[in-house]
Amino acid sequence: MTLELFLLLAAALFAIGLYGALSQQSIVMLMMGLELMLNGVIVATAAFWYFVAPGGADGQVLIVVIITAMAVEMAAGFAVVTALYRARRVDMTDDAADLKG
Amino acid sequence: MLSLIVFLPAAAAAVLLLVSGTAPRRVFIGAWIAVSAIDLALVVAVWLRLVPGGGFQFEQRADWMPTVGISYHVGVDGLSLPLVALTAVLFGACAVFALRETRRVKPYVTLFLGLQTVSLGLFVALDLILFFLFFDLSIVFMYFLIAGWGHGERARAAALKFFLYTFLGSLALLLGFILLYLAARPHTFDIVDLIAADPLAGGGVYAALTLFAVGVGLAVKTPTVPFHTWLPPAHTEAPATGSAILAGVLLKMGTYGFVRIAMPILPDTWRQFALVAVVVGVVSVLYGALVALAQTNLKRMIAYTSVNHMGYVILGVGAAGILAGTDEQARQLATTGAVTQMVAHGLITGALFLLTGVLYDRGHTYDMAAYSGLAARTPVFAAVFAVAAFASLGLPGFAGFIAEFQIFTGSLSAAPVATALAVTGILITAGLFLLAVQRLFLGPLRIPDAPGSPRPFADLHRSEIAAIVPLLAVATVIGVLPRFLLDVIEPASRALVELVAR
Amino acid sequence: MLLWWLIGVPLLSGALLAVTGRRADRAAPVAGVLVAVAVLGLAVAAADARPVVDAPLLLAGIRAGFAVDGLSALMVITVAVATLAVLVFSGGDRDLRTSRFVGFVLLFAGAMLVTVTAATLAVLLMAWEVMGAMSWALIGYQWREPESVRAAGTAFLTTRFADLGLYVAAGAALAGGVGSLALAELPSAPTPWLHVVAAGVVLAALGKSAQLPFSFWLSQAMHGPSPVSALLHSATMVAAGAYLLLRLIPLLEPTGWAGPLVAWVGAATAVLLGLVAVAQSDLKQLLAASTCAQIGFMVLAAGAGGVAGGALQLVAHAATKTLLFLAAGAWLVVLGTKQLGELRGAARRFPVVGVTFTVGAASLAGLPPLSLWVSKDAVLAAVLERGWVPLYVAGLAGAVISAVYSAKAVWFVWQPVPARTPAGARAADGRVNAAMSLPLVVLAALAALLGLLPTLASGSLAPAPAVWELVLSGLLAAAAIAVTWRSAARIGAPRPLASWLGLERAAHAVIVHPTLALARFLARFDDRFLDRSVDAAARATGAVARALDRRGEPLVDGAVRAVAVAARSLGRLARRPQTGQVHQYYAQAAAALALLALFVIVVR
Amino acid sequence: MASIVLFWVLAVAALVFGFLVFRLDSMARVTFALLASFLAVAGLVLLLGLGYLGVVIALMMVIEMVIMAVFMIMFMMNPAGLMPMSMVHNKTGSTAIALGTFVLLAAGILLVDWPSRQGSPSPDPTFALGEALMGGQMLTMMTLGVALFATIVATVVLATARGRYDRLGDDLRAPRADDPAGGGVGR
Amino acid sequence: MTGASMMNENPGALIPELLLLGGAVVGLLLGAWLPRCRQWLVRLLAAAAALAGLAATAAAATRPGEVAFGTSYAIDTLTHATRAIVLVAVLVALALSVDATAGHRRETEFVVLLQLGALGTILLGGANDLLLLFAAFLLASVPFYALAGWDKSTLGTEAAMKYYLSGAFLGVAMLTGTAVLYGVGRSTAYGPLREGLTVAPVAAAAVGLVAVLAGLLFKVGGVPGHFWVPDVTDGTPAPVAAIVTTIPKIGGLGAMYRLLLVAIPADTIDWPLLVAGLAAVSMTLGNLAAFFQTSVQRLLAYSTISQVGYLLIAVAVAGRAGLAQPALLFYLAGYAITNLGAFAVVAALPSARTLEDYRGMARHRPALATALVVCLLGLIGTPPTAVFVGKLTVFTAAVEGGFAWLAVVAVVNTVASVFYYLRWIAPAFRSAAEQAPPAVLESGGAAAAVSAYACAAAAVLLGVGAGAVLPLLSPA
Repeated sequence: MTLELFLLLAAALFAIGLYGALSQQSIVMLMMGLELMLNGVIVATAAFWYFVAPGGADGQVLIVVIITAMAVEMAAGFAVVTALYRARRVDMTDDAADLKG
Repeated sequence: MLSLIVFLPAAAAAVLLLVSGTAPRRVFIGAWIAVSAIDLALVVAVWLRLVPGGGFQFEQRADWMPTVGISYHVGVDGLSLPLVALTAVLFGACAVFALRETRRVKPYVTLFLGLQTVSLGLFVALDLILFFLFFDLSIVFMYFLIAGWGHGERARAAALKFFLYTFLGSLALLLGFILLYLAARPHTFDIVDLIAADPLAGGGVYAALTLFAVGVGLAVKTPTVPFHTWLPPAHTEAPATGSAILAGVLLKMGTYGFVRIAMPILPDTWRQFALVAVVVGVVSVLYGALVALAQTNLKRMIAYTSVNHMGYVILGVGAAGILAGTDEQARQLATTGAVTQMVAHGLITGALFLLTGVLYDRGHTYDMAAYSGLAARTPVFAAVFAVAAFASLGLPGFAGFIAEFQIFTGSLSAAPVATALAVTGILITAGLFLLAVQRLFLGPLRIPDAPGSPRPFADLHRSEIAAIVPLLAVATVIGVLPRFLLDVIEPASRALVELVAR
Repeated sequence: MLLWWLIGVPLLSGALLAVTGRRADRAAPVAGVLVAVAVLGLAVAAADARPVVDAPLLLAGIRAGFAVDGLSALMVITVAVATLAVLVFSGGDRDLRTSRFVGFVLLFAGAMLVTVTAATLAVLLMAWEVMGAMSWALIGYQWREPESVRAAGTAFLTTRFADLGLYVAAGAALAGGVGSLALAELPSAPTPWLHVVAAGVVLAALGKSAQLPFSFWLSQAMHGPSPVSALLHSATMVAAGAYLLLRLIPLLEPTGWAGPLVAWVGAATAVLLGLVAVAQSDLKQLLAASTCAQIGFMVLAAGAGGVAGGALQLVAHAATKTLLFLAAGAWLVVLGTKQLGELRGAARRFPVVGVTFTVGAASLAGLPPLSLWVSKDAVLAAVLERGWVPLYVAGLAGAVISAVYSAKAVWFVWQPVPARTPAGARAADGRVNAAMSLPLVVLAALAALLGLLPTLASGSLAPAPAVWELVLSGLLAAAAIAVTWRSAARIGAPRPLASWLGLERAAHAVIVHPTLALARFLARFDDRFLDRSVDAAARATGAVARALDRRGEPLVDGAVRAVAVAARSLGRLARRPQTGQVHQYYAQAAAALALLALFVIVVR
Repeated sequence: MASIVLFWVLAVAALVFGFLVFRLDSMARVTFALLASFLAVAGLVLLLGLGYLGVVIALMMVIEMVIMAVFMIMFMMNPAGLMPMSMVHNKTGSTAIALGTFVLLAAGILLVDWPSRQGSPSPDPTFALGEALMGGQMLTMMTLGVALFATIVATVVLATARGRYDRLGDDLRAPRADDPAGGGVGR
Repeated sequence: MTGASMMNENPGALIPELLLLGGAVVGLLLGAWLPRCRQWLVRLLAAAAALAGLAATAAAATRPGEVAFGTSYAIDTLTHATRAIVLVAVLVALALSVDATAGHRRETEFVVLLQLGALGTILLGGANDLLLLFAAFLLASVPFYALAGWDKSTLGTEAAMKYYLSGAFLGVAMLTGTAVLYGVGRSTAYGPLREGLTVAPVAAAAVGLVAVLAGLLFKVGGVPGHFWVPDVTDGTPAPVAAIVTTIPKIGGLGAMYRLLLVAIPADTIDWPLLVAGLAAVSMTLGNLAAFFQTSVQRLLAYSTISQVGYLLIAVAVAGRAGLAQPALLFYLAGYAITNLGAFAVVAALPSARTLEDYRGMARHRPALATALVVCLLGLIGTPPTAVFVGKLTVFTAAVEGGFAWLAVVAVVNTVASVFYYLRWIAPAFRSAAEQAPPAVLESGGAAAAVSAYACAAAAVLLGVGAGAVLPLLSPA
C-alpha cells in the first residue's frame, strides 16, 4: 500500500472513465464515464490525504465536494437529457449536432 | 479657446442629429458652413494672438486618467497652428462644395462635422493618447464617408481596405506610444513632458523598436512606399469631399506625427535612423511620381501624386535628422519646408480632388481617355484645373514651390544624392500634370457618352467656384507672400531642430 | 520702390488680365500696350536710378533681393522694348487680341524682369520657373491644335529638366555656407559645393537657352504664334540662360572647368545649329535654329568671360530677332505660310516688311555696320584675348554660317512673285496693318543702330575687337552672302540637319521612353504585386490552410483578395474544430489540455 | 497484511467493474457495474481510515445508481440488453486518448518525487471534517448548499414540461390543477 | 495565519452575495404565488437586490480589504470590482431580457437562475481556496445550463446539452486538478498552497494547475474550454446568449487572476508563459473563426473568445506589471457593458439572425444602428470607448510585464477583428432597396433597444470617465 499504487489505481479509473466519456454516444453513458473519472479522483484524494497531508481536513472536505459535485452534475445531466428528449426525441450527442461551424 | 474650436463642430453635429432627417438639406449644409466659418474665425483669432517662437500656447490641461499618465492636454505652436488653419479652411471649402450634395445629407454633414472635430483635435493634441484617439477616430469617420458616399460596391471594398490598413498603422502607433510611456519616469503619455524628459536618450534596441512602431504607424497614414497601397483605391472610390479631406487633412496626420512626436521625443534614435527616412522619402517621391505618370484614371493619378508630395515631407524631416556635414540653418530650412509642404499639399491637392469631383459629376468617369478638349465647353473649369495642376507641380508663385524649394535646399547638404534624385520628382510631376491637362482640356472636344446622355456638360457652378478658388487663392498668397506663414513656422522648426540635435 | 513697381506692374496687370478671361478681351490689347509703355518708362527710370530692394522671403538669411546694375539695366530696357513691340504687333493680329494672350505676355515679361533683376538665387529660380510655365501657356496658346499643345509640353518639360540644376545649385549653395543664396556670394562657396553650384547653374542656363543638347525644344516652340516666338527668342526665355551665365561669370571662373565647357558648348551650338538653320526650308524653323546659334555666341562670351561682348550681342540679337520673327509673323498672317518656297516674292509684295526683314537679316548675317557685326566681334575678341584660338576659329565659322542662312532667307523673299499661287496659301489680298508695321520699322532701326552703342558709351566694351577682326568678319560675311546668293536655291537639307540633329528623338529615346516604361512597369508592379502582398505573412500562413481547403471561391472583393483568401482559409481552418459533435470537443479539449500540461512541464 | 490483500481485492474490483461499465450491453447491468466500482472505492476510502466518508460514498452511490438505472430504462434503447449493440463512436481515438492519458499519468506518478507525509491523522477524522465544515470551509459548504438549491431550480426548469401556469391558469386561480395524468396524494 | 483567531464568519462581509441569494430565494417563493402577468415583481425585486448589492459593495469598498470565512474568501479590490461588474451586468441583463421573457411562464425562474448564477460568479472572483473555487464553479455553472435550455427549443436544449457536457467534463478536470494540487501542496487554501508548491514536484503541480485552469477556461470561454461558446451563443435567445458570454467571464477571470497570483509561484510553474500562450491562441482562433460567420450571434460568440484572449493578457502579467489588475478589471467592465450592448441590439431585432438581415438598418432604425456601431467599434477598441482604455492598459501591462510579443499578436488580431465587425456594420449602412422596413428588422420591444442605447452610452462614458474609475481598481 503506497501512494503510487493508489494513484495508479486512480489513474486507471480516470482513464477508463475518460474512454467512456469520449466514446459513448448516449448522454447517460457518457455521464457514467464522467462519474468513473471522479471515482478515480476520489481515490487519489483519499490517498493524498492519507499519505501526504493527514494533518488537515482539506482532503476530506474535497471528497465531500466531489461527492456533491457528482450528485449535482448527475441531477443537472438528467434534467438536460429530459429536456433534450422532450424537445427532439433523442438522447444521443451525435443526434444533437445542429449547432456547429 | 482651442477646445471650443475643436468641439464646436461635434456639438453642432449633436444638435443636427436632433433635427429631423426630412428637413431641407440647406439646413444641414448651411449649419456646416456656419460652423466652419466660426471655426475659421476662431482659428484666425488664435493665429493673430500667437506669439511666434513662444512654444506651446493656448494650452489647456486637465487630468483625464492620472493613474496611467493620460491627460486632456491641448495647445498649439508654430508647427500645429498652420495645420489647424489648413483643416479649418479645407473643411470650410468642403462645406461649400457640399451644397450640391443630395444624398442623405443629414448623416453626411454630421459625419463631416465629427471628422472636423477629430481632425482639429489631432493637431492640437499634446497627449499621445489624445492624439491616438483622434487618429483612430479619423479612420472610423472616413470609413463611413467612403463606404456611404463613395462610388458603389467597390467603394465599400476600398473603405474596408482603408480601415484595415490604416487601423493596423494606428495600432502600431499605439504600441509605440506604450513603449514611450513605459520608458518615461514617471510614466506619462504627455507629449510635452516626454519631450522634456527625452526618455530614450542614448538609443538602443528598445528605442529603435519604439521608433519603428511609431514610424510604421505614421508611415501607413502618410503614406510612404511601400505602405501606400490603400491610398489609390480609397481616393478613387471616395466622394470628392472625402478625398479632399483624406488627402488634405488625414495624410497630414502622419507627417505631423513625425514632427510632433517621433522627432522631438526620440531625437537620438531619429538621428540614428534619419537616413532610413531620407531613403523612404526619396523612394516615395520617385515611385509615387512614376506610378502616377502611368495612370489613366485622373483620381488615381492625383492620389499617387500625394505619395510623391508626402515623400518630400519625409525627405525633409529625414534630412533634419542628419547632423553630419550640415548646419542648423539647412536643417531648419528642411523642417520648415516639410511643414509648409503639408499646408501646401493640403490646399492644392484638396482643390484638385474637388475638381475631380466636378469632373465625375459631369462625366461619370475618371478615365482621362474619355475626355478631350473640355476647355472649349468649360473654360473656367479648365482654367482652375490648370492653375491647380501648375500649383501642384511646384510652380513658383504657389505654396508648393515655397515648400519644395526649402526642402530641397535644406536637404541637399544632408543627403546630396538622395535630394538630387528627389528633385527629378518635380520634373515627372510636371510631365504628368501637363499630360493630364493636355488630355482633358486641350485638343478637339470629346465628352463621354455615359448612360443618360445627352447631358449638359456644365462649367463650374458658383458654389464649386466658391469652394475651390479660395483654396488656390490661399496657395497663391503663400506662394507669393510666404512670410505670414513662415513667421509662424520658422521659430517652431528652429526649436524642433534644436530638440533633434540635442 | 521703383523696382517693386517695375516688376509688380507687369506681373499684377498680367495676372489680372489672365484671370479676368474673356470679359476683358476688348480692352486687353490697348491695356497691354499701355502697361508695356509704363514698364518701359519704369525700366528706363530704373536703369538710371539703379535701385536695390529686398524683402524677407524664407529663413532669415534668404531674402527676396532685387537690384539693377549695369547688366540688369541693359536687360530691363531690352525686355521692356521687346515686350512693347510684341504687344503692339499682336494688336494687329485678330487671333491674339485676347486678354489671355496679353495677360500671359505681361506675366512672361514680368517674370523675365524679375529674373534679370533678381539678386538671390531663390527669387531667380522662382521667376525662372514661372517663365517656363508662361512659355507653356504661350506656345500652347492655340490649344485646340494638338501640335502646339505638344510643343508647349516639350518646351516646358525640357526647360524644367534643366531647371533642376538651379534647385540643386540652390541646395548646394546653402550646403556650402552661402546662407543668403545671394548671386554675388555664390563664388565664395567652398570647393565641393562650388562645383555643384556651377554645374547646376550651367545646366539650367544651357537648357533655357536651348543650347546643345537641349536645342530641340526651340524647334517645337515654333508652333506658337509668331509674336510669342519673337518674345521668346529675343529678350526673354532663351536670353535668360545667356543672361544667367553672363551674370555668374565670377562663379564659372574659379571652377576651372565651367568656363571652357560653356565656351565650347556655345561655339558648338553656334556652328551646328547654324548648319541646321541653313538646312531649314521653313522660315520660322530657320530663325529658331539661328537663335540657338546666336545665343551660342553669348554663351561663348560668358565662357570666355566677356560680359560686355555677350551683353551687347544679347541686346543686338534681341532687337534683330524680334524684328525677324515679327516680320515672319506678318507674312504668316497675311499669306498663311512660313515655308520659304511659298514665300517667294513676299518682300516684293509687302515692301515695308521686306525691307525691314532684310535689314534684320543683314544684321544677323553680320554685315557691317549693323549691330550684330559689332557684337559678334566683341565676343570673339574676348575669346581671342583668352588665347583660345580654336574657339575663335569656330566662332568665325559660326559667323560665316549665319551669313549663309541669312542670305538664304533673304534670297527667297526677294524672288519674283511666282505666277501661280501655291496651293494652301492664303489669297494674297491681306494687308499689313499699321499696328504690325510700326514695331517693324522701329525695330529695324534699333537692329541697325545698336552697333553704335559701344561707341556711344565709350570704352565700356572691353576687350574691344581689333580693327582687323572687324574687317575680317565683315569680309567673310560679305563673301558668304555672295556665294549663297548664287546657290541659294540649291542648298540641300541633309536629314540630320533638317531634323535638328535628331536631338528630340534622342531625348525621347534616352529619357522620355525609359521614364514612361519605368512608370508603367511600376504601376503594374504596384497594382499586381505590392497591393497583393499587403499581407504576405497571412498568405504564407494561408498556404497550409489552402492546401486543406481548395474550394476557396474567388471573392467579389478584388481589392483585398489576397488577404481575404488567406484569411478565409484560415477562418475555415479555425472553424473546423467546431464540428457540433460533443465527443470531438471532448477529444480536442483532452488533447489540448495534455499538450498544455506537457508544455508547462517542458518549458520549466 | 490483511489490508494489503484487501487493497488489491478492492482495487481490482474497482477496475474490473469500471471496465465492465463500457463492455456490458444491458443498461441495468451497466449501472450496477458502476455501482460496484463505486462501492469498491468506498471500501478503499474506508481502508484509509475515513470511515464516515466511505459510508457516505456508498450510500450516495447506491441512491444515485438506482436513479440512474431508472433513467437508463426510461430513455435508452435496449434497456435489458436483449440484443447486443454498440453505441460508441470514435472508438480508436477514444482508446488512444484514454491509453495515452493513462500512460502519461502513470509515468508521472512513478517518476514524480511525491511529497513526504507530514502530520498524522487526527484521532477522529470525522470530527476533524465536521470542524472544518463548520469552520474554515463553512463558506464552501454554504456555496455547495446554494448550488444544490440552484440545481433543484435548474432541474425543475429543464425537466418539467408543464409549470404552475399550465396547471393552474395564468392567475393561478384554477380550482383544480389541469394535469394530463392526475397525480399527487389525492390520486 | 491559522485558525480561530483569524476566523471571520461575519456575514456582514458578504452583504452583496447575501442580497443576491435572498433575492433569488424570495423571488422564487414570490413567483410561486404571482399571476403570470405580474411576475415583473420578481424582476423588480431582483433589480432592487442588485442595486442594494451595488450600494453595499460601494460601502464595503471604502473599508480595507480582509479575508473572510477562515481564509477561503478574500474581500479586496478584485472582489469588489467583480461584485460591481457582475451586479451591473445583472441589471443590464434584467433589462434587456424584458422583451423576450416578460410574461413567460418561467419568467420567475429565469430571474432566479440569473441571480444564482451571478452569485456563483461573484464567489468565483472572491474565492481564496480551491474548494470554494470549485463550489463556486458549480454554482456558477448549473443555473446557466438551465438558462441555456430555458426556452426548450430544439436548438436551446441542444445548446444546454453541450454547455452542460462541456462543463461536466472540464469540471471533472478541475476537480482532478484540485486533487493533484492538494496532493503536492498539502493544502487547498491559496496561502499555504503557495508555500507547499514552492517545493513541490513541478510535473505534478503543472498537471494540477492546467487541470484547474481547464475548468476556469470553460467558465470564461477561452481555448481550449471554448467549444461550447459558439454553439450555446448561437442556439439560445439573445438575452441568454448575452448572459452566458458575459457574466461567467467576470468571475472566471478574477478567479484565474487570484489563483495564479496568490497560489501559484511563478518560479515553480511558468504560468505567465502558459497563460500568454492561451491568450494568443484564444484571440487568434476566435478572430479567425469569426471571419466568415453569417450568423450574428455566432459571430459575437467568436468575438467573445477573442476578447477572452485579450483579457488573458492581463492575467499573464499578473504581479509583473503594476497595471495588470486595473487593466484586467477595467477591460472586464468595458467588455461586459459593450458586449451586453451588442447583444441588446441583437435582442432588439429578434428576427434578424444573419448579417444580411441587418441590411438597411441604418435607414429604418438609425438610433439602434448607431448603438450597434458604437458597441462594435467599442469591441474593436476604438477610442474613446471603454474597451479602448482596457486594451490600452492591457497592452501597456503586457509590454511592461515582458510580453511585448503578445502585445504585437494582440495588435495584429485587433486589426483582423476589424474585418468581421465591419462585415456586420457594412450591410447595416447599405441602403435597402425597399422603402418600408423589411420584416426581419421588426422591433422585438423597447426594453432591449433602450438597454442597447444605455450600454452604448455607458461604453463611451466609461471610456471617457476612465480616469475616475481606474484608480479604484488598483490593488489597495
